[in-house]
Amino acid sequence: MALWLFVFLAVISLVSALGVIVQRNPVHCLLALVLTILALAVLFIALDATVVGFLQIIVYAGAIMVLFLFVIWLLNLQAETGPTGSLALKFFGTIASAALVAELWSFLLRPHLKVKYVGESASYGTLGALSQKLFTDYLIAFEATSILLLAAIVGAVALARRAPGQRDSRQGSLP
Amino acid sequence: MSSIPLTWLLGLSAAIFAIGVAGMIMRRNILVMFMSIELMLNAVNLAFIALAHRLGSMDGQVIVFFVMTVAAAEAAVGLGIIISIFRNRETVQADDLTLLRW
Amino acid sequence: MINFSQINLVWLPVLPLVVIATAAMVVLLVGVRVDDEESDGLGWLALASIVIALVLALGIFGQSGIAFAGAIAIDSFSAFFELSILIAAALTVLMSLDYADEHRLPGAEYYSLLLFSVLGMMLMATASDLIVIFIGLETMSLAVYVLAGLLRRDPRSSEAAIKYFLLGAFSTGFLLYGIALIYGATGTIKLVAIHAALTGPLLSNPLLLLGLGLMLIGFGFKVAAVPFHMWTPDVYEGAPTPITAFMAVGVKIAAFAGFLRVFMVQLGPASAAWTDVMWAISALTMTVGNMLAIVQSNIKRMLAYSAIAHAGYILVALTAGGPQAGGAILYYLLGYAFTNLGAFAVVVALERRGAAGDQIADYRGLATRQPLMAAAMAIFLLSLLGIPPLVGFVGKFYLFNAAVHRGFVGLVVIGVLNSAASAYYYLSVVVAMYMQEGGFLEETRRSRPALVAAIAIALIGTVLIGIYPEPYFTAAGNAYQSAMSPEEVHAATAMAP
Amino acid sequence: MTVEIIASIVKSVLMIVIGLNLSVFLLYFERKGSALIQDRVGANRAGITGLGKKLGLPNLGIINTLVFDPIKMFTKEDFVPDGADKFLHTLAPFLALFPVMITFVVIPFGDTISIAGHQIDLQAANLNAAVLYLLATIGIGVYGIALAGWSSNNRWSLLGGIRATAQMISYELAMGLALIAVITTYGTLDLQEIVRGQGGVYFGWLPRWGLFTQPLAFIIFMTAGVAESKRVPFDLPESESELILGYFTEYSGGKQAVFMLTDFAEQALVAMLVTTFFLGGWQMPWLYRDGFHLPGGAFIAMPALAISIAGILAFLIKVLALCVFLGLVRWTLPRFRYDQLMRLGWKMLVPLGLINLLITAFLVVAVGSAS
Amino acid sequence: MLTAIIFLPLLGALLIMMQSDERTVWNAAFVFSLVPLGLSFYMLWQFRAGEAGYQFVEQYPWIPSLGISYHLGVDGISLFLVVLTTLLITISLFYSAGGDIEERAREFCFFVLVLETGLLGALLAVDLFLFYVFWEVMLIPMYFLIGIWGHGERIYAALKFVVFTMVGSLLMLVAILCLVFSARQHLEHITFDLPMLYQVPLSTTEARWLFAAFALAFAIKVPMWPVHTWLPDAHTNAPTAGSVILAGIMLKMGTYGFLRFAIPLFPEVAVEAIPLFMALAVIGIIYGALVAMMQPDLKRLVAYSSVSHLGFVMLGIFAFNIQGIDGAVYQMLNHGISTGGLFLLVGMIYLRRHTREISEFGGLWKSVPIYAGIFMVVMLSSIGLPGLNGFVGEFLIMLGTFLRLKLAAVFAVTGVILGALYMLWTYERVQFGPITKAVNETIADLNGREIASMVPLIALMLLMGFFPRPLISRIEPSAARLLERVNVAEARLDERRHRAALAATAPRGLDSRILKVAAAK
Repeated sequence: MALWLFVFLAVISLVSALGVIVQRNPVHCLLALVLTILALAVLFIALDATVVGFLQIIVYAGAIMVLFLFVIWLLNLQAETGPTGSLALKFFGTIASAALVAELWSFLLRPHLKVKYVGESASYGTLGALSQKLFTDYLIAFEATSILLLAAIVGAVALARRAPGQRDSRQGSLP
Repeated sequence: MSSIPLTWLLGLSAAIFAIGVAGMIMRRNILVMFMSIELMLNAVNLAFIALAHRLGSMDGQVIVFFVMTVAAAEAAVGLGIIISIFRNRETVQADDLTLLRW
Repeated sequence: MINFSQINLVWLPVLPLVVIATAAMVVLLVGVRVDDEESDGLGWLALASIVIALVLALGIFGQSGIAFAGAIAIDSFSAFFELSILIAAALTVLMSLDYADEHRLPGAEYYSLLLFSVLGMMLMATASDLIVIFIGLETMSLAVYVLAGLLRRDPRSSEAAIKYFLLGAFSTGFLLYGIALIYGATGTIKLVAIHAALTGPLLSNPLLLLGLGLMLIGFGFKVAAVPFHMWTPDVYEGAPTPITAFMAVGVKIAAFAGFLRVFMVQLGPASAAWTDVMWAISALTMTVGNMLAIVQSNIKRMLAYSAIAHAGYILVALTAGGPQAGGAILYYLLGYAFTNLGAFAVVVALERRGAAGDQIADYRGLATRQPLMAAAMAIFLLSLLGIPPLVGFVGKFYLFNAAVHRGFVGLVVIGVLNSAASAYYYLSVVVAMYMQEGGFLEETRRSRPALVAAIAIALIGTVLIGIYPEPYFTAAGNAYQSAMSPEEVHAATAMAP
Repeated sequence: MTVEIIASIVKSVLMIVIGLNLSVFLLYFERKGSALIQDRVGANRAGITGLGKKLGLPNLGIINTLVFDPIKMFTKEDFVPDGADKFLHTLAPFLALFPVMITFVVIPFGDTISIAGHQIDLQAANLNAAVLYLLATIGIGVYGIALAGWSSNNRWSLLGGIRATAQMISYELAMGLALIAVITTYGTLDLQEIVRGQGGVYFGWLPRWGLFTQPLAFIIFMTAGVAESKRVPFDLPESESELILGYFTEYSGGKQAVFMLTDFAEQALVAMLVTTFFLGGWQMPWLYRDGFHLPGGAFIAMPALAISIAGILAFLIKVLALCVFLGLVRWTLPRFRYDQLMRLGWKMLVPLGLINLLITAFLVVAVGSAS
Repeated sequence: MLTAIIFLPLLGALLIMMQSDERTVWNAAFVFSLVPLGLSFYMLWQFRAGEAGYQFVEQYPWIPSLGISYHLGVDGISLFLVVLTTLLITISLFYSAGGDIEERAREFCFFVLVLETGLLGALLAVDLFLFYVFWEVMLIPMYFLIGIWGHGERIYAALKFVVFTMVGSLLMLVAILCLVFSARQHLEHITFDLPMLYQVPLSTTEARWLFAAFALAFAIKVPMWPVHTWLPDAHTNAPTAGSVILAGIMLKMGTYGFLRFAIPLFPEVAVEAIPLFMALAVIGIIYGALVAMMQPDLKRLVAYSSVSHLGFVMLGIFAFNIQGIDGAVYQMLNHGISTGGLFLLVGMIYLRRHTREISEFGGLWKSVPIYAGIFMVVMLSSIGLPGLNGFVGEFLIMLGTFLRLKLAAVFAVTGVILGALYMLWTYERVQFGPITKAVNETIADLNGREIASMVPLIALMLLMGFFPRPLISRIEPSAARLLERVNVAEARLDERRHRAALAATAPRGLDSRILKVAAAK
């Protein structure tokens, strides 16, 4: 990957990530998040993780974020008018994250950061290689994930379903 | 690719992670808090991919696959919960949730 | 094409998991045709599957090996934790049977989610690879998030769910980041391989250290260690009481299963890096948990803080490390399951719809109105307080013993002082029950044999395991040993008496 | 190297031009074809100042649709409603068009040809994970519409947006399942490979098109594709009688034109995809690299260049035919109700897709993949 | 047999919980307390007088993986305490049945019997873990007894009692664990068995810390000044039977703990700590006496007198000679009997008047002569009148203390005098003089049951006062064996001090000079 591409993507993803937490309108936050996700997806692809990069777009941007959008609509969220969180909290949050990032960087940017290279096969990052791993080494994780998804579906339905006799506080907001 | 050092990638990932943490701490809108969590997960994904690339092992990518799946499941449940709380309380501001002492 | 022989399919060890998963789906399918008000049958179905899984899990004791390409560990460690989890689940189901009816919880979803979370817990207990632990954790957590919010008419319930969810997901982020960095440092996520890789210069690799720290935060949230405990009281108070019990016990056991296997067993060689931090966390957890428990007036909140304190006691042993500590933690968790579930079962029994009856003041005069219930509650509370010969005492004894033997006397002193302080709030309930008059009069209601059975079983467990702890403790010790690699077992036995 | 870059630029432009032209064709067909079906005249101006009529040309209405309509659209007032999110309102149409446009580049419109010693793939971008790319762009396509609906500050628009989003997401699933069955069959994510895999014949005479290899997937994909492009009978997001114009009610002028273009481009895209996956792409029945091998043993030799051109032609013809077919569908079927639409998607197509996938997987393990 | 003594009350307690009729409950409880009493007398009779070691030993493995066994035994120190326990419990139950406890009799009997199990177990356990278990077990029933059937600020008092005691005992638990850990390193196997642990050599610092923890736990229980503050509250607010058991037996657990555990386990530290403990004991004696004198409340007065009396016991123990320890054990018994008796008497009058204010009484001699007579005897026993039991104990203690530390003996004598002073003064205010309050004229004298509860105590006072020999002869061997350990330790300590003194007097500069030379080389 060329340096300019990395810098480009890094800037986009950082700026849009900041956008997520400073925008007042939830929809704008969401779009910023989508942009981050897309930038990262491209970065993934550039890092030879083609399949995962596309999955990132399909699953994250294409499905999860749309779900978020739906909920924003469903709840009819408007831009926050009042202050978003107390000043003290903001201050604390900024300090805390600055500390976190400083610590992480100080650790991660050390020159002697050693990572051993295992060896890249020709099929690195392809669907074939991914599936091969998925259905051998990670079989149990894969199966467990299916159950996780089932549980999540059941759970989401159980919660979002109205309780018998419960009425929605607002009527008829959906087609 | 070898032109980009691993540390830069991890640094980027750390920065995004920290932004997510900051959002989680600073924002009071539950939905935006949730989005911040998604940011964190994305940062994690980036770290996995970068490390996997450097290690030359596919494991990291497989894990990212799982993380995405889990994120999807989490989103479904989380949004379900948000809807249910909105139905009860008509708010998604964390500060308004004071029935239980926070 | 895929070579299936690589996978090393061994079915027997995962059979309990399969049973639970199947049962969850069957409950779901059957439940579609059942009214919410008549969910007893589903509960019994769930209970039956849990019992079957329990029996099957017994079969894993004494085996050793690794299946599914190193993702699943077949050892007594898994078996012991599975057993504890399943016992907790069985008692939870027993106390849910009437509760679900009375509060009109959606039966199919309730029981299937319960089973799903049990599955996640068992997966955490058996996992031998970080990603499976993670997925198990998520399966468990997601199901429990929903269960916490399942009292859909009660705003407190959904509030509990959202708080639990947000902070749970938040902590997941940390856990994952930790996993990522450890993966980077060692090049693998298989615990055994990580263990093997932890030598020499790697131990000071910043990636590893940072990863450890982040994972500590992640697990800290799940076991509700201070300062990652903020969610606990709110969530415990708002959730349906049987689920609160399940969270206080099942989730905690499972989280400790993961915590233990990752930190004590597999990252043991790197223990120098985290012992100090753990020391502080443990001391804080005990102290804050106990101090805040004292000021509570709601019994569920009180028990929540007490659960935090108990996590602190367990962390004492975790800080100490070593085989004795491992066995002690396993034993403690088993005993804790009985005791705490028993206490919650009594809370369930006294609670009325609309959450009346969960104030400590509501327990006034219980001893004269329902002497047996009061006696049971008193015994559970005394066990939590650590009065011999109940299991709570023996467990604490083992924990502190292990810590003393590793030289952590200071921490143990903090622990016992906390233990003494905890007398204040545990006994305040006893005071209300036995020494004060008033309280609210329960409406007459139909007898609830399942709930009574749950309390009785918990009582028997609390007393029996406490009076004669030897076999359980030995089993716990062996279970812990079985999770270690052979050379470590050797080293440990050389050191042990 | 340079040659390849130039080639890919040329191919990309070519592909997009094809796409746009198809859209234009569809626009025209929308006018004139519908009139034909409904037995009315429709667009009826043969030329400016009656010039065409004087020359004796038939009243094809080409000038109306292809010249005046665009002029009208692009000169109309660009109106942003009060209270709308101005930025998103402006962005939305392009957000909708962009993913569709970039999808065209992965579709192979011909076999590899060699020009001056360079092997040139007749596919603008040869991605080895093209199917994923496809799904990704389709997934992104939701945003333009969703945001258009939301940013207009109009209840009907929002409803249209919600409907569109839900519909697209739902049918994406069915589409994905159908595609997974296809890629399982061919064992690749590369569209060119998939098309190549559709060469040859069954039983000595039946082309091995996806249509015959994966009939169920074809039906699902076709249905889902129509739904994705929000055309009748799945046009609930923009159903005039209910929602005025749905998510682009509040759009006018050029931006509305972009939305309409998107619609038609989507339709063209669906046609191309169906062609690629199920109608053999650029494969002509019985045409091999050396010429026709007709059933019954007859053989007609052909030069390589002719074969290549025949392939491109075959592709275009199939796409056009499909476009016409889609137009016919659009003008002959009544609209669904929303719950029917959802039921069809979730209770028919998704289970069907799963079953199809199961059968496919079983067959692939038992027999081996098709390629 | 020891098992039977310990667990019969528990069995009784469980059986009682199944009864509902109040009469049956009382009778059954009485019977179940009588049986251990009989057994303990049988044990007393069978006890071989001249032997120092444990008798009636029972030992079974319990938690072998940690070297914990179910190990019981009785020796001269615990022998009479066991008998005292069974006796006082029987008397309390007998007395309480007569109307002192009116509600929730079943639970009352249950807790008293469980308490008996705990007390006896703690006295008879030879395994540290087992001891600790029983030690904590006795806490809870007492808590309930004070909390449920107490008066006034009973809940506060009960909680204070529990928290105080638990802090001490839990620290002791840590100390036990540390000790066992050292034992494991030294003996190469893990054990909680007391005789085994006696053999563990400890470094001085270690031993000091551990002794401190043990001593704190026992000192709280004794209670020694300044950790005595829970005692007046607990006593004042407890029901009569609770006070009797608390004062009569439970406080002895502290002193017993010193004799059995704290001192023999860490004899050197104990010897080092003599001045400290003697000082505390003396302060306790005088402070207790002075505060008792000021009390307007009869029961509180008796409670503070306990502080004073237990100070004597501690003094005797830390005299570390045969007289002192004999006297201490003897005084433990005396205090159990006489203070138990006093609490019973206070309870009786409280039952009649529902007040314990000394100023409320006066001239009771006239209206309740039997009561006044018995009160006199018990009080004199408490003061230590020659011929009654108290004298023997106090005399032996004084003798021992005098031999060890004359100054302490001098102060302690002050305590004796003060004790006589406030007791007699109280007696005067309560019994003599004119009847100031009209109600006091009409109160009934003791009934049969009440007299019957007092008779055994009075008999014992006289017996022990006139015939101390049979008791002393059984106590002495065990006390002597304890002293052996202490003496050895003392000798060792002296030697070490001597050496240290020698080293200190040696020219300091020499060493440093040598070092310098060495460094230069």
